[in-house]
Amino acid sequence: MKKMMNKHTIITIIVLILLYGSVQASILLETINPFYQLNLILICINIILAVSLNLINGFTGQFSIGHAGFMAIGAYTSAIMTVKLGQSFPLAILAGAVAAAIVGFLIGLPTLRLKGDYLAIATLGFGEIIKVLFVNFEYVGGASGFHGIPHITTWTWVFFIALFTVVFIRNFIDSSHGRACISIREDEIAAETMGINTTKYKVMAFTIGAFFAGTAGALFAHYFYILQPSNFGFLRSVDYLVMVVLGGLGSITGSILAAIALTILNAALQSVAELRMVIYSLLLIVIMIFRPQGLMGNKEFSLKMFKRLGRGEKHGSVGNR
Amino acid sequence: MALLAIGNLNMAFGGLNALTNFNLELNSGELVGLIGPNGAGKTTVFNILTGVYAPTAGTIIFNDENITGLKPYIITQRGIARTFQNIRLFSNLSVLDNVRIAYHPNVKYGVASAVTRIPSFHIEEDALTQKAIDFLKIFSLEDKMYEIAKNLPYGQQRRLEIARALATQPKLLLLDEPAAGMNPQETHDLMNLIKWIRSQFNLTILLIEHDMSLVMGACERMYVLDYGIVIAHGNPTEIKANPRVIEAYLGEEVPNAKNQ
Amino acid sequence: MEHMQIFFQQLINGISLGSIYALIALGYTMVYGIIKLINFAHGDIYMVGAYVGFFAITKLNMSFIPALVASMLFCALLGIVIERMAYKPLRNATRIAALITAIGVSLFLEYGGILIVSPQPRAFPDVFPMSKLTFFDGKVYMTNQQIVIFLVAIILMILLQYIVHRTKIGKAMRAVSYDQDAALLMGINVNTTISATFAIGSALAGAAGVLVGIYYTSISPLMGIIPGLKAFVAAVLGGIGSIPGAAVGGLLMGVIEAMVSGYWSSTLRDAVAFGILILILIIKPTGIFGKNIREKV
Amino acid sequence: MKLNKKIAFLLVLVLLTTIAAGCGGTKTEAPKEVLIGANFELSGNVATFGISIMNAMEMAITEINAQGGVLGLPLKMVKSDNKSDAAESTNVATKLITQDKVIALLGPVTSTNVLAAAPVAMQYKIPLLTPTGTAAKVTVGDDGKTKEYIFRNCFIDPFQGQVGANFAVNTLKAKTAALFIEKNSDYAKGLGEVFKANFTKLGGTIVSEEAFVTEDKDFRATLTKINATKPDVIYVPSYYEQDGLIAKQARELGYTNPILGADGWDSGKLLEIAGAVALQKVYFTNHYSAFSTDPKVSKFVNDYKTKFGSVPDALAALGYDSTYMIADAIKRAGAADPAKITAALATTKGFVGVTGTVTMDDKHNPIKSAVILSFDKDGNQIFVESVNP
Amino acid sequence: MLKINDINVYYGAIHAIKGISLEVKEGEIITLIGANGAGKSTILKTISGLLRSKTGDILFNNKSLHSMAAQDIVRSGICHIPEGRRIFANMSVLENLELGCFLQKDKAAIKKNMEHVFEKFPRLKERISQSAGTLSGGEQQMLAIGRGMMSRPKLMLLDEPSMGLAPLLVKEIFSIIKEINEAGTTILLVEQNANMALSIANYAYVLETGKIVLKGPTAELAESEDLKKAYLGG
Repeated sequence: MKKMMNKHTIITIIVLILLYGSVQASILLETINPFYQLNLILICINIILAVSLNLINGFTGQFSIGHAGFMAIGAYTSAIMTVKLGQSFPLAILAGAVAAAIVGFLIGLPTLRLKGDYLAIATLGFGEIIKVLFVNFEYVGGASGFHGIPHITTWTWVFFIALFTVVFIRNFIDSSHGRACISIREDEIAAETMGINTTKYKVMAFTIGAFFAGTAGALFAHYFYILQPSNFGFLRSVDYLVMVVLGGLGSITGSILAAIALTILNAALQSVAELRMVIYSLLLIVIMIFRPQGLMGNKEFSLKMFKRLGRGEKHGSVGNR
Repeated sequence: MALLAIGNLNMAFGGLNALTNFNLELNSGELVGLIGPNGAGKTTVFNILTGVYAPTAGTIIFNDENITGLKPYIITQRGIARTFQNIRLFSNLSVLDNVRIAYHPNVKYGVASAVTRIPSFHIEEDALTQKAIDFLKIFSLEDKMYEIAKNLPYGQQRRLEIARALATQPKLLLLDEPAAGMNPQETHDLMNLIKWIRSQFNLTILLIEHDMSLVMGACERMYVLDYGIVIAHGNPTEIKANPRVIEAYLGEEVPNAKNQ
Repeated sequence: MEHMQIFFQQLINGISLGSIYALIALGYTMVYGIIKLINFAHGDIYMVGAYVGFFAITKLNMSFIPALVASMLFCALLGIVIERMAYKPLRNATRIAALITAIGVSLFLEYGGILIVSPQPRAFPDVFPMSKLTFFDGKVYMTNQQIVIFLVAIILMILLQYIVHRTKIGKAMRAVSYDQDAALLMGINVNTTISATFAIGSALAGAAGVLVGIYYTSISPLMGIIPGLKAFVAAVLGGIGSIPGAAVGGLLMGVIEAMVSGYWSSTLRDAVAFGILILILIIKPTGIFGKNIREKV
Repeated sequence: MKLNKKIAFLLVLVLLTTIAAGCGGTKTEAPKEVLIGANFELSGNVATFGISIMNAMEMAITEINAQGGVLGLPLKMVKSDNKSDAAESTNVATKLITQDKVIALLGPVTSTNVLAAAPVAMQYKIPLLTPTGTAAKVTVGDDGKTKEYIFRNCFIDPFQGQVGANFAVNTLKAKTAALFIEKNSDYAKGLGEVFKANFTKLGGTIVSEEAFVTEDKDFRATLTKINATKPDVIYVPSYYEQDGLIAKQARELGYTNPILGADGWDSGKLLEIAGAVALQKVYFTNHYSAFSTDPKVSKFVNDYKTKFGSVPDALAALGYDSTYMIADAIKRAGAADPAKITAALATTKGFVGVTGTVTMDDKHNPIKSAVILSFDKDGNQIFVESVNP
Repeated sequence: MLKINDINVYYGAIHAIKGISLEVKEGEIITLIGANGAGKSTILKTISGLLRSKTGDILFNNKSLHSMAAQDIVRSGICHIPEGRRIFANMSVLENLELGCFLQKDKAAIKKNMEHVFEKFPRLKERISQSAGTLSGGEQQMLAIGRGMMSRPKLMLLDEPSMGLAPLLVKEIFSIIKEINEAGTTILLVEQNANMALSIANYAYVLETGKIVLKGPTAELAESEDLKKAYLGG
């Protein structure tokens, strides 16, 4: 325990409290512009999605592009819980997350035998199938959408759940189980000869990733009043994939930074609609050509990096442990 | 009693017979070489032994248990470890993590403990890390602990791969061309290291190697494989004098060679 | 007898749609065969092809064949430019980086297209007078357009088969996709060959675009997304990397879709298409004509 | 594992929050223009409609400002793209209201997106006028109460569906009908349900109910299936791109009976897509006829043609009218005050637009007459009959 | 004809070729022998441009190959017949041969070359339209050599032509190599089968872990005890 309570931990906790408090206070005092508030909430939801997708794509090395599908399952399940079954919000979030995790498990079991592009395409297919099934599911409004979802998600909810997600995945990664996942990314055959049941850990990472995508879906559903299957298409999955790749595969802080940056970029470009997607796509191409490993590579962002850069050192192994 | 007994192993890829009636026995504590020209089927033996391929026919008895066709991770947990011809390290991870991953099957804490960071997690994780560090000391890699594996010099990468394999606590270690790409000095050091780990860890070792000085100098016995068939086995002196071996390696004697 | 007629009508509908899928799938399969990249932008090249055909016919008053050729040439050029600018720098990067670049190129073509030609659908002019062949006492129809699509698709596939098997560049393409190093040793310029592959694949997509314009009369900048994905499924179905596979996969895909729509529900059609994709991937990832490749340990 | 990486990230967040809080400060300068927010589908799958409406609205704004604007100030439209996505519609509405401080909102186009944006307008008490959101629940909550700040300027589905069913039974003498419904469109689904209810009530039989999705281009398979049931009329209440294709493909497959549609059929592109032959015996309900001799209509049609090169469709006409309606309400409110504008919108009476004379009822739905249009041999729209509510 | 000056080649971290220099004179057969992993194939790959040396230079007829594209190296008259044959198994025998003279535009010359190849390997002519993947190992090796001959190279780099072949076939292949050489093509031969290689070559270099440990005229080397040592260890 004493290992955890070092100076950095204490500073982190203080900063977190300050951050949460200052935003919460300004919400209560109505000094924060609701549009910024909305984007802060969106940032937190996107962080959950990006970090959880990074567990699958970045850390375990399994190429998935169906994350929006799991998000949809979480969103719809939680909305059914609150709207149709009259359950409480926490229970609804949990139900959404668990439902997404179960589907993730069921999908992961057969498909994770596939590799690389093939897996990517299979997950893309699953994402689309989930979407089509919701279109044909009249109980939740079918294609026209699920209306009348209460507006319950608040800054407090998203902040703490995002924090929980980041801490959960960071702690998972920094344990023997997490290292087992990473070893699969590095070399699946070598991982097996180290005695690691690769199927188990691939499915585990996939299930955990789906769990948090479902959580994010539940938060999303209860913020935007309405759900529509077309919200959870291929392009939305690509949005999160881009966050993960842009931030760096295997970098939690990278995903967080990319989620923040892309959410802000999206908000900023709203008024130049016609150009927005063109700028976005060009940005993607240029970044991939000049920095295919993403902004952070598989490194974690830390203040030490600045210090080292200041001293003109190379940051060979910063934070990578 | 033999630690490992391979009986009448056959392996066919498509129509090609990579191994034909391959038999091999290893006694506890032996250091045995498996040699032969390129494409003779040596690595195939390793791949079948570690479960990467399932054999077409034949049985593998290890430690009185039939392990034929088991999954690789289970075979590792039964006590067979290996290294690879073309080093397969977890190249973006630190040296320490490479070894810590090898300890994974022995880890007792679950995902929940890992995520919640309860005290027992820290206790076990610290113990595990300490064990890994101690291990690295044996291989004089402790000062490179936080180095990323792919940044190590080649010789050290080889050593790390062996260290990592040993960390799975095997009874039998399979080394696939450990000296490939090494200079004579490194090869010499490696030879000593192999001999030393055998006694230190009470190991049985099966070695594939092209560097004959290493094989001849280290192994008590050796099997020579050519076209998937064992053409000879015996001690180094016998092997060196065996005409079939010389032919397999140097080709048929051409009597009129000097007439050129 | 009624049922038989409906069945044949669905078969004709499916084959027409399938011919278009097949033409698009061929490009996917060729590009994947040679550089192992899922070229997500391929469906959008097909869209560009439709627009080039549209402008060639309406603004330059070309007739069908010249417009088709113009569209194919333009798309071939576009394919080369995309390959050189976006994909070539990433040839040694990770697959995921290449795939994201492809998605980027796809979005760029779609929304760049919206900027240039507006998102409004355009109505493709009638190139052929409406008439049709009828069978079974006039109960089963095949329209002019369907016949043209089918014929053009067949001709192009024969032409492709000829290029790939009889010409020098075709042989180079096959050699590079089989073994890049060995091809280098033959003195084959690998970069040129890859560009040629993109050019031919894109030209086929361009042709498919013009055919679709004639068939559906309506074209829009986002029209490439769905057929692009479906054609990819068709390519996987046939065995990605295999040219006959793409042709058969495309036709099969079209027929399956028509049957699902005709006998079940058209809203489940996409789910069935992707369901087939996943089943194929899990049961026989190499598709109908693909070959197995073992990972070397 | 060091946690300081997280500190850095949090610093960024704090920074962001500070900026956010800073920008949130109120501006107190005198207004130089009257701001209206436009929340439209400018990208994504229904961008076609959003951009079409946007064009007509910008034309209207230019005209209004040329005539001196409102309240002595120019009218300015702040446009934002909701990507044809419900969540983004909420997002955009929030931005327009809280960031740009608009006093009224126009859009979105589709009922779904209006439903997503409506709670935001309700929360901040800003009037929202959708030119085209036809679903009944857009302006009326689940509790049956009218949503105070939400208005529309189009028929609701029940009205148009009923007009269509009556026309099918009384004028076309249809006994059997097939429904071909766009599954992911509230508009089409709503119309389909109402048509079905009324058609059955009037003694007709629905022999086939099929669906498609917006992205579809090939309807032949389903049409073959519908054709086999031999309906007297097919009801296709969608938008012109699909409608045109459906008409064309249905005719190719040998279907010769009437096809009935709704206002989504109204577009200059329809003729190009379907061709005149396919449009014979096609009827649709609409807000107005672009070929009307009314000078107001012909001026609008001519101006639009000059500017954009095509005949304005019903969506464009509704967008154009909605802009004038908001301007009218602001003038009548006499102040750039959302509450007063809301009150003025609610009491709109006898507002004359290109789509007819509008009076707002107590459910915030416009009361206006519908027309039924068809096509002549060359594919030009012809007036069939006019129906009053 | 070919001069290699002190080249160093790396595979990632592995220093595969450590400062090797050698020379091939016109009309000769030069052989590189040595155990597996000694770096023989690496040298051939560096000559034909599949790999690039970090330092040092390779001169062919006094022209540096170092920064030449692989297809230009082929054009200058070097043909590399790689280890494991690397024939295009998905194509017919004829197509494989046609690819061998990919850069040749003169149809008559191609026809002549092909006749020449069929003269040497009548068995290929019998299987002309057969898919190359269905050939036996020996036939595949013949095809690989035949394919190489199609470009009429001045210098032929041959990598392990005896690999995986039965002894009788090995003899046949080697006699053909000798014939090709006698017809005027210079040959750089890499072989594990040292005795066989020594029997046809004029001069040999023995490699061990990326270095030349022994060199000399083949007649001398065949007698040398050191050779056996290099293979079977001391």
